[in-house]
Amino acid sequence: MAQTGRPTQLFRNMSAKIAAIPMVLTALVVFVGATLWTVYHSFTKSKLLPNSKLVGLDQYERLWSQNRWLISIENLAIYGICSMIFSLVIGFLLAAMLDQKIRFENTFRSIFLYPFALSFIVTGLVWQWILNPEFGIQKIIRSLGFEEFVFDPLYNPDIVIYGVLIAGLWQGTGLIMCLMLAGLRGIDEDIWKAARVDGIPMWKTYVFIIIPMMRAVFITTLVIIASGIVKVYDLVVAQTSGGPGIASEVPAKYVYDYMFKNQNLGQGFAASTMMLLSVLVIVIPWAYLEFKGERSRG
Amino acid sequence: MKLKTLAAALMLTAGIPLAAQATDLEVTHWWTSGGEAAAVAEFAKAFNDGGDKWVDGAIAGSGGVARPIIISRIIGGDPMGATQLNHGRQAEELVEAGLMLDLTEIAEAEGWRDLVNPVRLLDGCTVDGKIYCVPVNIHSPQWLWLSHEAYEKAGVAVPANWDEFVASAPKLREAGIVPLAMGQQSWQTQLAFDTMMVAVGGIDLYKSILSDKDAKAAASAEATAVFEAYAAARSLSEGSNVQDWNQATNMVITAKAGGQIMGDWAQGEFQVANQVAGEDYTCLPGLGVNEVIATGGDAFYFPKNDDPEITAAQKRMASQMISKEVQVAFNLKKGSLPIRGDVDLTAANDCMKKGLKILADGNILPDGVNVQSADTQGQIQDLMVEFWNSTDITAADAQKRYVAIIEDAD
Amino acid sequence: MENPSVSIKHLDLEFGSVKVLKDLNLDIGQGEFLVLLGASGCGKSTLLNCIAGLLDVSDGQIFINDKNVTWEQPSERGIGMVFQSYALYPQMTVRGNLTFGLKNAKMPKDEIETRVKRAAEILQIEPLLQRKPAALSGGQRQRVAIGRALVRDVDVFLFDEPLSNLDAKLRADLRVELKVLHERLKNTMIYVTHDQIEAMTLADRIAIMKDGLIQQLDSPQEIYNRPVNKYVADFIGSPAMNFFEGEVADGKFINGDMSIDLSRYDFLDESVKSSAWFGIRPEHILVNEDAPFSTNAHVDIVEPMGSDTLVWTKINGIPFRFRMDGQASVATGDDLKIGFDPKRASLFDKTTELRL
Amino acid sequence: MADTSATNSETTTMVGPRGRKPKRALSPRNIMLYGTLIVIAMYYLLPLYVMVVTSLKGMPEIRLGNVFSPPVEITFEPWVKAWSEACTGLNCDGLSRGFWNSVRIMVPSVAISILIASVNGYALANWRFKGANIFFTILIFGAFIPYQVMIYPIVIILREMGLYTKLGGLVIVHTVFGMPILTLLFRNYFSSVPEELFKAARVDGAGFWGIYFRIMLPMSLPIFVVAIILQVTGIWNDFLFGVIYTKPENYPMTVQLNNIVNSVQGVKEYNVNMAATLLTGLVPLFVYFVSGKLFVRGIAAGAVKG
Repeated sequence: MAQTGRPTQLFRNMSAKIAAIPMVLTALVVFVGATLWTVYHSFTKSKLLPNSKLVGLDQYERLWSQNRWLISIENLAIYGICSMIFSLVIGFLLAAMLDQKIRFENTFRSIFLYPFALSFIVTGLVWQWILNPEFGIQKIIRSLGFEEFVFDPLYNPDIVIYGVLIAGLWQGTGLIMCLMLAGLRGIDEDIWKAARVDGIPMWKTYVFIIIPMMRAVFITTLVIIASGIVKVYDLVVAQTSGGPGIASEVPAKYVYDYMFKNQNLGQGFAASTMMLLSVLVIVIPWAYLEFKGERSRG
Repeated sequence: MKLKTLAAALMLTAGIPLAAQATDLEVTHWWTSGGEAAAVAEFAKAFNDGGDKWVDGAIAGSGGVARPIIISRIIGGDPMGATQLNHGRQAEELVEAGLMLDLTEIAEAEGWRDLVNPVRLLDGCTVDGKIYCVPVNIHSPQWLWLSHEAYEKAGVAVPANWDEFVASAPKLREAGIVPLAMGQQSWQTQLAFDTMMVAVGGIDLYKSILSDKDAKAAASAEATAVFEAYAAARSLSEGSNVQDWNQATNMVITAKAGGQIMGDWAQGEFQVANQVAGEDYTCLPGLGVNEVIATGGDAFYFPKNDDPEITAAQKRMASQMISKEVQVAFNLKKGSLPIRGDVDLTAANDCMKKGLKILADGNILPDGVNVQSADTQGQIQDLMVEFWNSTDITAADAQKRYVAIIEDAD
Repeated sequence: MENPSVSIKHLDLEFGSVKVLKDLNLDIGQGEFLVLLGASGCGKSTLLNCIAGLLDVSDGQIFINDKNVTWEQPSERGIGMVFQSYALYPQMTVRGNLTFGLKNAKMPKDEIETRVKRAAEILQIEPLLQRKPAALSGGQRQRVAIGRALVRDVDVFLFDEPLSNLDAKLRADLRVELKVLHERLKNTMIYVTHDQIEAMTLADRIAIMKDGLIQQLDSPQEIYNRPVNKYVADFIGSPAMNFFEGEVADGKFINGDMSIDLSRYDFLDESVKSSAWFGIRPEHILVNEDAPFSTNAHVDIVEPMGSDTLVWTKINGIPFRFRMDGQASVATGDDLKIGFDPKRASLFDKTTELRL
Repeated sequence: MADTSATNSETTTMVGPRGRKPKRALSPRNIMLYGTLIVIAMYYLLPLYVMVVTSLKGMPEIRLGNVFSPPVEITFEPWVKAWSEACTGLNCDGLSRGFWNSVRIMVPSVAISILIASVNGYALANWRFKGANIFFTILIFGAFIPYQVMIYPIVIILREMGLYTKLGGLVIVHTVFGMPILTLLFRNYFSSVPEELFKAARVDGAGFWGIYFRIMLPMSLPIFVVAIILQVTGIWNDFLFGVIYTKPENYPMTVQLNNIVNSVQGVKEYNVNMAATLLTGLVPLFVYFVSGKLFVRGIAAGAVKG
């Protein structure tokens, strides 16, 4: 038996390795290769076409002196933090409410989740229409007799990002609710019983026992929300086009506009590299914790 | 397949002219409003009549949306047959990268240099002495469009210049009319600013800032006056919650707004709405103050292609676009001025005639789109749209930032 | 029963149209260890949950220490509960698990400390107090789960199959520990299990349940020796009781040409005459000894188990098993003389399956 | 003790609380709970309602009324217009063209991306090989990289492959960007399949593909349904890739929707816009409502375990 020629390291699990080729290519060529390419070119003076005229940190200096970029960053921060908090809180509360053995659970769940099936373009257009002060909510409240009522988030630079947030939450919380509900359902019935026997009020059970037990669910959910926030481009484009003025600009749009519209690739690359950097700042500590945890578990 | 070859062979032997060889050319452009679409249809009709096929690749939204798509396709190795681009700085790098078809041959054969008026338009198409695009029209952004109906309602006379316009604004407000319609897209606010620079600051200021990129001029007292006037105009547009320029134009057409600062392409919209210049609306070039127009305009580029048949068709399209009949048909619909001085425009309306006269008098300016890089333009647009929408920013602040952009301009 | 610790009166429980518990009555004495035994789906866990207040009853009443707790919250019933899956709070240390309920009830700190100390000492989990449940073995977790009930300092402990998730050896160890615990604490304990060994070893009384009804409530001995019906007889004892079908008449049980004299059997009613089941436990078979009833048997299969040996044969064509000493030398094909004392047998009515 | 279940309770009268604890249907808790749920449900339903009523109104009615008022005169004109007449530039064939483009993009993209990701997830879960985790980690990190960082290099890659603006190129892009989440989904699901099953199959001599097709595939219908739902909605709803990596004749429905809504000719026709918006949303909505239950079940099985 020992002489039958042990397959070499390379050919062990050959099929599995072949099956993983698309993943390896994607990981190396697109995710690593393309990213490095972009990062490298962010130090160049590329305009309409990429070139290799290195200019050091010029693009970054300019980037951080741009009011529009600062506003974009601020908007992303507001949108990101709010949507993380609100979708987790709302999603969890909805899930907890649906978990109370209520009637029509399926109906409610379907209602909360359906917007997730719709695109950001659709979402943006619908909410643009509802928030339209001439036809939408503002007009209705006014027609009820509150003549001075003002609700025009899409036309008020100070709050426009919250107008986008309303639409974003409408689209996304259903999924969070579903994830949370699945997490809640995965919790051992006996834990609830034990807590009841211990006389722990429901809210305390949720806060001190259930939520800590759902750590994995929360992390998955945060991952999903975070990658959703990165995508927040279509929604802004459809709903406000970055307006009024530049009040609802987001970094993704800055990148796109500079790369293509303003024909300043270097600036676009620099901005996208900054986006990448801020993502890494969040992701690396998380990944470190995750993987460390996995090692000690395994 | 065989039948087709046979048919082709037969046609060749029968001596049917080469032009009859049908080639599909995809043409991308961002002319999607009513008036614009009607104008494009003229190009398509002419091209199709010649036996070829115009495959329309309209991209909605402003040029800002469409240009990236067009450019990335050219760079991405899937060029369209022809595409609209503002000539000048935008296409410069594409030309330098050798991605555009050299039209010098037909241009010389047809004597474009003599036809095109003003000849400066052709300069925008020229790189290193070679011609790479066909200018198709002259567009001037410096117009104020006024609704007669709105002024009737408000009970004031239709203003004859910017100062009168500003003075009449309170009356319009009283009548529940927004004095100045303004779309929210950033290029519109920039257009209004450039226009006011001509009107308030004067032609020299405009030239030194835009063409010569003179930061000192941008910081001058004259420029400060422009910024102040611009800041004052902000309040006039309160209540105009529209995005697109043609929606803003529509506010003027329906007398919801008193006026709009917009390029002469707005005329197409008035035409589609069956409005008559001088009766239903008034147009004031240079805001009625300095009657000059910038000779910007649209041009068509023909990305290089390996297929000789397509190259031939591209050349056919190029020479068609510049031909007399097509120029007249197109520009009447578009509301723009033709690029050749030798065409008959008796059908032109009041506004167009004003434009033609200014053109004939030579009161022309270069257009920002043609002299500034897209990068600089983008920055100015960002500044202007932010300024317009947020009253927190003072005119002085905005000027300071503007000066910085001009200093950095390349 | 005077002063029962837990008293259940006319308890009904329905899930929709399914009746899970049917007019159930049960009194449990102070300090008694009562085991609810039955196959899965018999309603034993449901009954326990009703006592705990984790399920709302449809009808009837529950008293704990003479207090009507039918509508009380679980925490107000004076009970502690231990679950099959331990149900420890995974994010808290052992100490946290023990104290969470007490802290929540706003108990003074030193009182909590005393109780935790006592429980930890009783269960020998002092070294584990700072660990989290994930770092404990199954047995340790179960001890902590018991500890959580213990610190509540209540009179009634409820156990819901607490040992089912453990391996066989650990289960046997903990069983003994539980018994010791009960001896020491003298609390009322209600214990749900499907394992008859646990039931037999731990219980003062066993309640055997089937289809939401208590079949028999008695001491383990009584249940073993005098099962009230065929179900109980069949359920208790391993290997299970042998059964013959036949007729009871004139003090005899007749199956085909086999006749068993029942004069030594303790009838509930001597005059009975009916079709019946005759049952005898495998361990009550005497081999090659004189017995009131005996017959010859041909050995079909031998299953040696070390401590004893299980032998399969046929009597009157009916499969029959009996237990022999582990050291007995017997092999397939042997012919043996086997017999038993009908006094140790059980007779059940053919139709009602009740004991005769 | 011989008497069985009988107790002395017969003698005591049943005093005090008995039976089910009375609960009022309108208890404060229920009012709060259902009240909140209904209010939130209305918030979620509102936009759908607005889309539907707006799309059934004529323009004059829209100008007079508000977005919430039901249509007085129901007209299907906007729907017809949105589907077959609305113009982008000279092309006045409505959304129908975009619809079929989307179908042509979606079907191969969904099939290929799921096929690759499922095999991949299976290899990662059951056939761990050296270095697999490194690539998987990169892949998961990739899900966080803003698309904008990669858009431009991908244009170059596709150009070199000769697939730029071709449907095939877009399929590749969708496969690549769908890979992280799908692989995660499948890996987690396959990890939850009992190891014994896998070992038993190996002992029986089944190889990589044998186990995949004969054991894993038949067991994982729910997760495939989830993946299909995620991909169908994701790809159907994609805008950015559609606009960058295709040309106008291949534009998917979302891009065309944006074009139709944004190419205003004269007045904005809100009713046509809303009809077009609804039409674009119909496919994912249909998929969602048909498979709603499986969707949730599948999420529970795969996504959460991560």
